[in-house]
Amino acid sequence: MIQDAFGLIFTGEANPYMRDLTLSRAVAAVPFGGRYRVIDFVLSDFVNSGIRNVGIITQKNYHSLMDHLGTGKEWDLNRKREGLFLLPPFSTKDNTGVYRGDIDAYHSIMQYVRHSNQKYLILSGSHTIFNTTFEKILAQHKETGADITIMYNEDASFDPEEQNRDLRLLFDEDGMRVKELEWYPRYPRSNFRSCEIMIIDKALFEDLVEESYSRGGIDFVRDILLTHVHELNIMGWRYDGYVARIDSVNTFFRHSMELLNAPEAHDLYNREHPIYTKVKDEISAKYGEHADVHNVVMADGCKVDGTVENSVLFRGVTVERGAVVKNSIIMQGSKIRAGAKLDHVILDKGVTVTEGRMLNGFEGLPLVFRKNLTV
Amino acid sequence: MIQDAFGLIFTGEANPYMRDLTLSRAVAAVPFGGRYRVIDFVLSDFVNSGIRNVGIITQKNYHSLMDHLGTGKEWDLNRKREGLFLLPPFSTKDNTGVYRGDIDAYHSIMQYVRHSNQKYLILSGSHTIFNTTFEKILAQHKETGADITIMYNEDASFDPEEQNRDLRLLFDEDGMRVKELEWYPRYPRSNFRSCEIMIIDKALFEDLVEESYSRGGIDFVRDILLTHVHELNIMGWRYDGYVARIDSVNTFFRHSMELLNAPEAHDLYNREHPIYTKVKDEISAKYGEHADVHNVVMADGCKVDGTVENSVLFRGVTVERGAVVKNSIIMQGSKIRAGAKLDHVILDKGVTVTEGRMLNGFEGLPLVFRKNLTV
Amino acid sequence: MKKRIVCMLLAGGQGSRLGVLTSSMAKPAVPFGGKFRIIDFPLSNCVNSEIDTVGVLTQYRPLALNAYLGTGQHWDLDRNNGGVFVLPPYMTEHDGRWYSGTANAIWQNRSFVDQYDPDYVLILSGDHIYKMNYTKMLRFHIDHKAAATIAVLKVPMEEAHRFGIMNTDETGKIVSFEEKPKQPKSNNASMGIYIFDWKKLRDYMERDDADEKSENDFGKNIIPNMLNAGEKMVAYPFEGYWKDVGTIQSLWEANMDMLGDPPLLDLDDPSWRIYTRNPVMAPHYVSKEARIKNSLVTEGCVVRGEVEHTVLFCGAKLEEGGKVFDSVVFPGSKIGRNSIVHKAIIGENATIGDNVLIGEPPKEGEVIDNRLTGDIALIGNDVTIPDGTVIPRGAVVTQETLSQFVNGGTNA
Amino acid sequence: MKKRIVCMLLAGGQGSRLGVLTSSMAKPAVPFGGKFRIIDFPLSNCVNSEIDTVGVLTQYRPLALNAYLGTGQHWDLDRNNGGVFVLPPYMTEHDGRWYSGTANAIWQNRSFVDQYDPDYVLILSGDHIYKMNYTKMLRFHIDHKAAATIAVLKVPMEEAHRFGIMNTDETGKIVSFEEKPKQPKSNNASMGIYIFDWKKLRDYMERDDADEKSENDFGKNIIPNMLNAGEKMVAYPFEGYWKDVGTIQSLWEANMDMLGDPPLLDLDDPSWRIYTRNPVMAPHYVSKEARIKNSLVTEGCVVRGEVEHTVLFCGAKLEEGGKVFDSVVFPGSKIGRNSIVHKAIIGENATIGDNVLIGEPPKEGEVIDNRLTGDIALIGNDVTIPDGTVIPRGAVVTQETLSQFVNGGTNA
Repeated sequence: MIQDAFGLIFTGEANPYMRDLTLSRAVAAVPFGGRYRVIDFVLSDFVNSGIRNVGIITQKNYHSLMDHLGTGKEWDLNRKREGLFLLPPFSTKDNTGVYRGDIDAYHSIMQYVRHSNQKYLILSGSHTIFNTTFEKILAQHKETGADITIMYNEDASFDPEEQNRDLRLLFDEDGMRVKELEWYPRYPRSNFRSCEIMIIDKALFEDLVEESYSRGGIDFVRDILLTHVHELNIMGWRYDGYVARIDSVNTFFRHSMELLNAPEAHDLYNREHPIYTKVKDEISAKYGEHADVHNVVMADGCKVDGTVENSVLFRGVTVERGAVVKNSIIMQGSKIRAGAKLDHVILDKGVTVTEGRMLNGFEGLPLVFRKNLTV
Repeated sequence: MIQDAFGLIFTGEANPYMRDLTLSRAVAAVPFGGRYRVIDFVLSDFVNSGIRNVGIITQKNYHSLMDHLGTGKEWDLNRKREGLFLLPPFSTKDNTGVYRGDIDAYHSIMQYVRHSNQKYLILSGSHTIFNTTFEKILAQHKETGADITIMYNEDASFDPEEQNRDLRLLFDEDGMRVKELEWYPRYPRSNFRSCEIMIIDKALFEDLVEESYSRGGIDFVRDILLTHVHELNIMGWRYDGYVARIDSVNTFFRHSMELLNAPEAHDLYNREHPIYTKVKDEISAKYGEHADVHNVVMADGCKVDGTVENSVLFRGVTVERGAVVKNSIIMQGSKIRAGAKLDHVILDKGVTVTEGRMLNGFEGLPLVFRKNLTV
Repeated sequence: MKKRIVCMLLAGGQGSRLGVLTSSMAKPAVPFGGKFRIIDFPLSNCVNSEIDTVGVLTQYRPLALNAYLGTGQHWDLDRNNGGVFVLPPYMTEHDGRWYSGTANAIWQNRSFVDQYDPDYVLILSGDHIYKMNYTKMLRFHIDHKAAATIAVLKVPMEEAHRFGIMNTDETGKIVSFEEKPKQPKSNNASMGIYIFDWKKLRDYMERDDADEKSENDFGKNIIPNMLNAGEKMVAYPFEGYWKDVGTIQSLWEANMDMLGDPPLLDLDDPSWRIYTRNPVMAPHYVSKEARIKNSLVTEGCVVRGEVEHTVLFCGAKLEEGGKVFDSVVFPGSKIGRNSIVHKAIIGENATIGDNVLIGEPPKEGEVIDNRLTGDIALIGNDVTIPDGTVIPRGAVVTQETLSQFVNGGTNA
Repeated sequence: MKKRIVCMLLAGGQGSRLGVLTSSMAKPAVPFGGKFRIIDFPLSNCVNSEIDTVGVLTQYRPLALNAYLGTGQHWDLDRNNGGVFVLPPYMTEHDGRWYSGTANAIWQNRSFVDQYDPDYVLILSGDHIYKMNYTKMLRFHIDHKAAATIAVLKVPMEEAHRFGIMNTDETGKIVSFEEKPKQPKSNNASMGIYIFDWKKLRDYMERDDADEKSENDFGKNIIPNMLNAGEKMVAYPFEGYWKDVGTIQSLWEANMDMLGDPPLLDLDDPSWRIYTRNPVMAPHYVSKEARIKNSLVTEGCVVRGEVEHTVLFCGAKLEEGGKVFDSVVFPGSKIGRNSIVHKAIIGENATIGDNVLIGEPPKEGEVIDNRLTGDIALIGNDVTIPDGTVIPRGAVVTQETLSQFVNGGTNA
């Protein structure tokens, strides 16, 4: 268990590629995997590593996140000292309430960083999902004496239309020291992609941020890492487990489907490292007389009396008799009325699909229906 | 214990008459009485009445309040269902993040009102301090079948320069039904002043607010009560206990001094109805060899080795040897160094008065030193 | 600090009739309805009735119950003043005694109740499944100015002989009480739910404690004594689902009651949530080959076989080719490939191997001790059933009795 | 869920030497230092050392201790997994026994520890005042690959005979152990703080439990047995303030230690907070006539008289003309007009009338039983002293012994 590091999660604004899924929430608050939000994974990674001090930098649209995280009880982070700190944008004289970039945000919460008792800072983004603990990367960071250690994995996928905080690492011969970085590359020369996890000494972090802030720096990667890549001793730590990057509706859909079909995705449901999330006190899922369900991940509280195939059903979804749901992701509380037919569809929370309605998306182009819609 | 009412506390913005005391906080968050914030009193009144569902409408500058209230643990309001709801200004498309008036605010949190399970709404402001429970006013409200019942007391003080949400009630002959209201009167005809507590049926509240909002109404008192005073059945409920209105630096100072000299002010420290506040885990106050302390209210964590008279010391104040503090209010964590002399002074949190410094305010004109200043 | 009412929950002992299922926990911690434990029902009823102080009286494995209840947060019972406390019979320097009866359990813990100086005390049993608003019952108690109020349920006349029967006059006043009468005069069955004026109850318990012949039981001693003394006692009529789950058969039946459409008791009622300690598990997974009908399936389950009219608790696993009918599968149990389970209760963390048959008709000449179970096969907690075993209907399988089935077992 | 280390806190019994002060609570709940109770120290040390699972073993009034600890939130011990649990000796169907010794108390609760499957167990006493980082001690234990590590403090050689003395070689390995030796070989006194490998301790406790001659005590049995068996046991040297407050005199002294400038133990240390259940009380009030020097005064106090070199706990009241010197006044006690209290401990919620003199030299011929107190006058919890009573120094006043002072008392 890690005693000498604390965590800081930067939750950005909506991502345009996420379309209606981030209409009223940050990517961190997007539901994933049947009962979780995207942020649950990295937050549980922190908790499962023994880290008891985690700050979450929120921006506009943070209410959904605030509601989800609450007091941090579910993560056992509702502590008297330390625990979970929500760091919403301050509206003070210095600040208009919206950050220009992450350096802005880090600058404005530097007091929290300074007051934290731990030596090492684990900096995290909030659109990358994996289930691990940070003991090994921290141990490597200490052994190598690196200034910054970046967790990365090998990921050959690339779509220039859907890049989101795409940072790639090029190593020197020993394969560990980073000699070059690519940020939103048009023609990537590396498949080693940052998992949005960086370990850095807290004093160095403060130095780098404050120095850059004073010169108008905006983006931590662009204005600090890229600028100083040759002066800083940046190392990589390779992670070989399953990594899902929620960059766009398409990647969201693809990674959701991998929960059904790609055995390596079951990493995320690893029992040794449970993923904590907000408890809803739902009852067991109920299958009716006419239920016909195959290859499905389904959360508690669902009521199914129709056909469901190759789909992910979040909590409290109703599928009435005669309805057919295929290759779809149905979020919390949505209702599929009798006789409706869905294929390649993403329903956000609380959507109602009326009787007999047909909704068809396509491979690579799933249809998204926004929260609380009735179709 | 009240089962069928819920509470809604409107915390407004800074009050200009409060000068530097509301520089970075709402009036609700102003420290009062040695260890409390202004809002602790009305919030404890709710809790001591058995009310378990309380919403707090916050505006800009709500971080100090949020930090103080936390999860509501101290008020036993950290409940799974109901409990304490912080309702910060939403930045959604409808709304720019700042309320024009309380009707705006009520409109934007109407979902919370609708979802509350109780029939009656107890509406409260946040600059009036008293220690009571609401059983009797609610019982009267039910018995009389009033539309709205306003808690008031008799208060002859009046200063046109320091009016803050000054609402006065004029009754018809029976002395209970309100026949006229005065709002910021220039020449008040009544000494019966609203204590910022109103009981109203939640359905009526919704009607009145939504109707007024749709016609551009801004202020609940002006645009609803004053407009409808003849149509609505508005009753008064007289409270005879101690009431402190924190309208200005002067009233703040005067009411603080009453804790020392006016026996009726001891109402506020009534043991039967404890006032809950954020716990700080301070140790007992420590008196040194040279301490000379008379007529003082002092919280835990103070260290006193000087002279203190007719003063209120908040938690963790240090008064060094040879320092003299008279007729003053010293907030949390302030330090009075050796030999300094203070009279009629208000030190906000964390002020340091350097060695030998003399600071003199006057009766009716106390000097205020803002947070974290070194003088 | 003073409370108007305090609840004392008689969580009871080991539950010998449910013995195989209570090897690691007291009876109230027996799983129910896919996600719950029996004790979740009275606790949730308390919280929903705004009763925030509950003493749980248990003689059996208080540590495990303590660990389950934790700070009480899952039931919203982590209160600054009040909350939920497990109260085992503790030793004092001078003595210590096993709770000799239901009334004695309360008597031994009178100082717990006295701390809150309550006007009323609510006494509950820990092995009933129902939803009830105790505040309404309290209002009834107060309105009737009663010394004691007992909740009653109309049962079919022909079953009345199995219950404690309260005979009332037309105003609801109890005029006489008969425990399991052969010739019942009415069908108002006591539900084991009492509200007493605390001071009055304290007096009667004190006298009862001094009476060496007493069994220190509410039904046998306290209530008859109060009636004889002419105290005003009233029956509070309850309507709705209520089931004593103290036997294997009633436990199985009550689980099956949750499978109806609509179920006999709606567990998914937003106005009356049943709270529980939610396990931290992934959503359940249903494979391509699976087939599920008329069943409850809970998070953490993996279903690769066929499930019908069955309750699967969290983390239960069914492998390919396995079939489960009319059964209750407790948390963490695994059922192997091509095994068939029919009308059974599978205990917690049991492991059923491959090609096992459970609930088969007995073979010729085979004699099964099914006094506890009727025709329900019962597999104990943590039992491992080897591949190919045949377990006849009504059999009780524990680590101890397992050998008799394994040796005789043949692969179907 | 697995924990690396679990703490078992021996909160002990009624504390007969502090008897008068423990009429409603166990010894660890005795007030200390103005705001605290003794148990706050080991609990806060645990939390500050990142140990989040604590079993509190007590034989005496577990309910009151339970109520004090609540959900553990005041010590930040309201955890989803772990937290603080009161463990009284409970009855089982077959038996139940009073903890026969410190080791037996742990042994009876082994299943509590086993729930967390810890590698190590930390054993603490509940009646010591000190601040200590147990994580450092654990690191020492691990680094030394020890089976047991015992914290030791260097005491003055002339006092060593009052302690358990650990004789070590130059590497810190314990070579022998003597309980209160007449001729101490060293001055490494055991602080009653042990870390054991849980599996190893479990083995030794099991064997010890089977040994009918054993007193089931750590100091007398377990530690000597482990030493004899050649287990590697090391002494962890502690430096700093540490005080056993198991006697009236040491309790008084330790309170006085907090009045120094600087105090012998800094209770106001942001890096090592001592947590407690904060009473909900107003700030203290000092009247125009009051005079206070060299004292601790706590919220809820009202002081209208003279206070010097004294600790006033929350809610204590001193009326006009009253004087208190060199004393400890526990929560909720009242001292009337013109009463004088000198070198005394006033128990919780005691009421001292007007014109009372406490701590006076005994009158000629008066014989005071002061074996427990030396020259400290001791007023029990909840005792009411009538106006004009004279209580000599060293006297112990309880409701029972009060009459002997009241009758003989004269107004000064």
